Amino acid sequence: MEATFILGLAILLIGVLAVAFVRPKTYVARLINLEIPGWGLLLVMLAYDETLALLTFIAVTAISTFVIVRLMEWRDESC
Amino acid sequence: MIPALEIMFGFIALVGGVSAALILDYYGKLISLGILVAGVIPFIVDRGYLDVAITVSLIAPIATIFVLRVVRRADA
Amino acid sequence: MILTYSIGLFVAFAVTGIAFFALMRETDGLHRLLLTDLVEVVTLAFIALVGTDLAEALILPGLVVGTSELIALSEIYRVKEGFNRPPSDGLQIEVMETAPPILAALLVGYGIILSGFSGGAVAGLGVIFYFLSRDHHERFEVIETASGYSWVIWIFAFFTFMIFPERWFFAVMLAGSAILVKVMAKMSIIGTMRGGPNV
Amino acid sequence: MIALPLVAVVAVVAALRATFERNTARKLPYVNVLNFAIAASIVLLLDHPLSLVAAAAYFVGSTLEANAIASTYAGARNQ
Amino acid sequence: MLGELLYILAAAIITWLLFVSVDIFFRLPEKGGVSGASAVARDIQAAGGDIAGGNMMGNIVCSPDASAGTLLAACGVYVAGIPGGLIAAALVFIGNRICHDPGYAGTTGALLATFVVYGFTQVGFTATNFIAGTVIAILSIQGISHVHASRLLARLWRVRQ
Amino acid sequence: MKKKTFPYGFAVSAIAIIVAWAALAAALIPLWAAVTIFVIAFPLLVLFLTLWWRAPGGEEDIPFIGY
Amino acid sequence: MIEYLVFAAVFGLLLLGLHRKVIARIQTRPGPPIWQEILHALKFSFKSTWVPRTASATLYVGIVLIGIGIWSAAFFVVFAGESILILFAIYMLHKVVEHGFGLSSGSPYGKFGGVRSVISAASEIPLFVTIAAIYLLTGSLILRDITAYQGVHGPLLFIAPPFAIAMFLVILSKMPYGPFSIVESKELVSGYKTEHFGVWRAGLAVTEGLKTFVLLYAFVAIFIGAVPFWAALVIMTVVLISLSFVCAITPMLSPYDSVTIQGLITGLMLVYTGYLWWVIP
Amino acid sequence: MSDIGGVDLFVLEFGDILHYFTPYSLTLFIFALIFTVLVIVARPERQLDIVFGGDAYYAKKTPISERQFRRFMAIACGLASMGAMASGDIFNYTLFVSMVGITNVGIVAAVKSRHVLNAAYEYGIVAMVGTLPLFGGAALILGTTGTLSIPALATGGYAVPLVAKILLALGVTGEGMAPFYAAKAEMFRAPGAPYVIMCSLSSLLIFLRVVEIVITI
Repeated sequence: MEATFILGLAILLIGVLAVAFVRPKTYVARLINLEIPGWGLLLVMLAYDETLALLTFIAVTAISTFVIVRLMEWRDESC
Repeated sequence: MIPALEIMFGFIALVGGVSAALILDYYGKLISLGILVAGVIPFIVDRGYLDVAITVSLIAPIATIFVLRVVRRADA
Repeated sequence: MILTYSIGLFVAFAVTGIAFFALMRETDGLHRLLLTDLVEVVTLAFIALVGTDLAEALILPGLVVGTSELIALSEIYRVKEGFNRPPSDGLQIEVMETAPPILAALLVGYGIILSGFSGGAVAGLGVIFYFLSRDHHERFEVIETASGYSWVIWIFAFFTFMIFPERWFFAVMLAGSAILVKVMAKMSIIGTMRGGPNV
Repeated sequence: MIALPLVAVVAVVAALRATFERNTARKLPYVNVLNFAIAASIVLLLDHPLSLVAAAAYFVGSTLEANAIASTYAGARNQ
Repeated sequence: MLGELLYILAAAIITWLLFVSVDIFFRLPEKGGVSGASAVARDIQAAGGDIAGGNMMGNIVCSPDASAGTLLAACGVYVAGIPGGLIAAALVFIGNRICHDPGYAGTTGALLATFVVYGFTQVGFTATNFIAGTVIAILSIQGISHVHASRLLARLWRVRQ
Repeated sequence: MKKKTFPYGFAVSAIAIIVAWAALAAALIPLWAAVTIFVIAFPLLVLFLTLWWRAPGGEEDIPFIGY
Repeated sequence: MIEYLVFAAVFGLLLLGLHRKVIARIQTRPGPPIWQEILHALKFSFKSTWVPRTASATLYVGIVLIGIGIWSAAFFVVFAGESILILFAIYMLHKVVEHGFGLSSGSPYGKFGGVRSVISAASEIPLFVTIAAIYLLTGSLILRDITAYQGVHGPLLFIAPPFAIAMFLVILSKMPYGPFSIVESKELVSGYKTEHFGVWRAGLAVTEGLKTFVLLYAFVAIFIGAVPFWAALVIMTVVLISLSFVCAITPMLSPYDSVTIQGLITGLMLVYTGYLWWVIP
Repeated sequence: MSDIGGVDLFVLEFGDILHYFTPYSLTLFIFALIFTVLVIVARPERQLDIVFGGDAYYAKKTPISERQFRRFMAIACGLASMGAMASGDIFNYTLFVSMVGITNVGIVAAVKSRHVLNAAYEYGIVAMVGTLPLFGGAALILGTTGTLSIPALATGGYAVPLVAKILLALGVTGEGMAPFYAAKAEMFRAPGAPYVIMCSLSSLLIFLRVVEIVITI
C-alpha cells in the first residue's frame, strides 16, 4: 500500500469519470480527457515496477491519440 | 521520499487531473494535463527510473502537440 | 499485498462499470470509438494490477491488440462515413520547424537502445512526429522493404534459437532489432496516413 | 535539507495559481514556475549524473509544450 | 535550518541578478521570440502590465533562457561539479534549438552560472542553495504578480536602453 | 471434373472403406484410425456414387430468382 | 462399423418420413409413404446436376462433403461413447454448414436462409446449460461414464426431467416443419437448401438422415442409458413421434419470437442449473 | 485433469507455453483447418442481387484486390482460431481470441457497402470492448492462482474465482459470438462466401473452446 499506487488509482478514477461524463461534450474534450486515466495507469504500473510496459504504454497512447487526431482531421476536412 | 513530499507532489498531480477534467477550455485542459505530468514525474524519478522519466517527459509534449492539431481546427 | 490487490480490483471494477455505462448511453460513432480507447486503458489496468513480471509480459500483447483494433476501427469509420479528402497541413507554429528532427532523433536513438517492441513503439512515435512536420515525399518502398527484411531477420533469429540454443544472446539481439525495425516501420506508416493512392 | 521541501512548496503554489488563473496565456508563466520547481526537485530527489539529463529533458519538454500551446493559442486568436 | 534559509535567500538574490542581467543583455524584452511569447506579453499588458516585461516573461515561458540555464547549471554543479555545468549548458543549447529560439541567452547564462555557482560553493554556499534559490527567483518574476514583475522588468529594460 | 473420374473416385473410396473395415475386423488398426478413414471416405463415396449414376445433361445457369 | 453408418443414414431418413406421415395424419391428410424421404434422396441422386454460374464452386461442393463428414463423425462419437462435448460441438458447427450451404450459391434465398440459421443460434444455448448441468450431476461428460452413472442411479430422464425437455427442444429446433425451423419458412423458398439440387441435394438428404438418427440416439443414450440396440431404435421412434406431434400442432414462429422463446427456455434452464448447483454440495 | 473433452492426445511443452489436444479440441482444430484450406482454394461467389417481383437481376463480382485482402484476413482468422484451439495457456488463448475479433472485422472491412461497414464498425466496437472482460478474466485468474496453464489449473487445488470464469466467457462472447449481434448478421450480407463463413466459424469455435476451458478449470 503505497502513495504511488493510491495516487494512480485516484487519477485513474478521476480520468475515467472525466471521459465518461465529459464536459463540454465534444470529441476534442474527450480526447484530451482520455490522457488523464493513462497517467493514472502509468502510476499503477510504476507502483509495480513494470517499466517496460509503462514505456510502451506511453508511446502507444501517444500513437493512438495521433490515430484519432488523424481521423478527426479527415472528418473536418470532409464535412 | 518523505511523506510530506509525496503528499505535495501527489497533490499537484491530483490538482492537474481534476482541473483537466473540469476546465472547459481546451487550452486550459492541455495546461492542466501538463500540471498532471509535472506531478507524476517526481514519482518516477523517486523510484530511480531516470531513463523512463526522460522518455516520458519527451513523449508528453509530443502527445500534446498531436492534440493541438485538432484543438486548432476546433477553435478556428 | 492482498489488500492492495483487493482495493485495486475494486477500483478497476468500478471504473469498468463507469466506462460501460458511458458506452451504453453513447450513440455517436466517434464518441464510441473514444470510449473504447478508454476501455482499453481499463483493460490494461486489470492486467497491471497483477503486479508480477508475468503481468508486464502480458501488458505488451494487450497493447498491441488494442492499438491494432483502434487503427482498424478508425479506418473503417473513415471509409464508412465517406471522409475521403485528405487533411491539409494542420498546425503551423514555429516549434514544428525545429522540434521534430531533434526529438525524433532522441526518441529513435533511445528506441534503438531499448530495442524490441517497446523500442519500436518509442522510435515509431519519433518517426511519426518527424513525418508530421515534413512534406510527404515518403518512400514507401523503402519502408516496406526494410520491414520485409526485418521480418526475415526475425524468422532467422527464431531459427537460431531453435537450432543453436547456445547462441541465444546473438539471437535475442537479432530478434530484438528486427522487431524494432518492423514495428517502427509499421508505426511510421501511420504518420504518413494521408490517403491518396498509397493507402 | 530544506531545499527540497521549499521547492515542492513552490511547485504546489505554482500549480494552484496556474489552476485558478482564468486567462489562458497568463496560466503559462505559473506553469513555467512549476516546471522550474519540478526540474529542480528531480535533481534534488536523486543525486545522479543522469538526473541532470532528466531534469533538462523534462524542462525542455514542458517548455516545448508551453511554447506549442501558446503559439497555437496566439494563432487561433489572430484569426 | 534558519541559516540554510538565509543562504537560499542570498542565492536567490544572486541568481536573480545574474539571469535578469543576462536576459536583458540579450534583449529578451525587446520582442517576443515566437508568436506564443507575444501572446503572453499581450495578455499581461491587457491585465495592466508592461509590454516589454511581458515579452521577457513570454520568452522565459517559451524557451529555456538564462534562468533555465542558471537552474540547470546549478543542478549540473550539484551532481558533477564544473563538467556538470558545462553539460547543462550543452543541454540548454539543445533545448534552445528545439524551441525555435535563435538566441544564446540560455547557453550564456548556463556557462556564467556554472562559474558563479562553483565560485560560491567555495565560500560556504552549497549547490542545492542555488537550485532552490533559482526556483524562488523565478517565482518572484513569474509567479507572484505578473503586473508588478513586468513593470519592474520594463524599468530595467529602459535602463539598458 | 470429367464424368469419367467419378467411377474411379467411387472405387477408391469404396476400397478404402472396405480395407479399413477388414483391417478393423482383423484388429490390424486401432478404432480411431478406421473411424478417420470412414469419416473421410464415406462422404466421398456418397457423392461419387451419386455423381456417377446421375442423369447426363445440364449446363451452368443462374440460380433461382423467384416465382 | 460402416454398416451401422449406412444403416443410420437410411433409418434416419425413414424416421423423417415417419415424421411427415405422423404430421399428415394429425392434420387428417393421407400423407406420403414412410419411405418417401429415401425415395427423395434416390430421386435427387439420379437427376442431372451442375454447379450454378454464380456459385463459389469449391465451397458449394465441399460443404456437402463436410456436412456428411461431420455427422458421420458425430455418429461414431456417440457410438463409441466419447465425450458428448464433441457431439454438441458438431451440432453447433452444423450451423456453419447451413450457413455455408446458403452463402456459397450466391442466391439471395440461400443467403437469407443462411443468415437466419446464424440468428437462430439461440437454440444452442439451452444445450450448453444442459451440458453444464449434466457435468454437475454426473461429474463427467464422457458418454460411457454418463451411461455408467445411469446404470447406478437410474435414467437421467427421471433424475432431471427439465434437461430432457431442454434437449428435446434442441432436437425440435432442428426438425423440419417445427415451430423453430425459421430457416425453412416458405418465404425463403427452401432456405439454405434452395440452390443445392440434384446430387447435392441427395448428399444433403444423407446428412439430414444421419443428423436425425444421431440426435435421437444421443438423446436416448444420455437420458435413458444403456439399452439394447433394438430397444434404442424403438425409443427413438417414440421420441420422434412425440416430436412430430409438437410439430404438427404448433405454428411456425416468426424469427423474432423463435429467438425469444428459446432465450426464455435458456433462462429457465439457467435458473434450474443454479438451483441444482445450490442443492448439490 | 478431469477429461471432459476426452483423454489428452498430444502435449507440446515449450517452456511455460503449452499446447495440447484433447479429442474435443482436436475436432475443433481440424474443422478450422478444413475451412482455412477451403478459404485458400475457393474463389468467392458472384452474389446475385435481385429485384423482388421483377425480372431484373445482376451478379456482383468481387474485385481482385478486395478479394486478396479478404482472403488474407480469412486465412489469418483461420490460423488464429487454430491457435486458440491448440493453446493450453489461458492468456495465449485470449490473445488468439482477440486476434479472431480483429480479423473478423478485417474480413468484411474491405467491402465497400455502407450497411456492411456499419455493422462491422458496431461489431468492432463490441469486439474491442470485449477485450476488457477477456483480459480481465485472464488477469484475475493469474492474480488469484498465480498460473495460467490450463492443465495446471485443471489438476485442482486452485480456487479459480467464479467471476473470472464469467468474465472470460463474457469476453469470448463479445469477441466473436456471432449470433448475439443483429449487427453481425448484417455483416454476413457481404459477398464472398468463403471468407464470410470464416467469421461465423471462428466465433463458434472460440465459444466452443471457452466452454471447455471454463468447465475444466
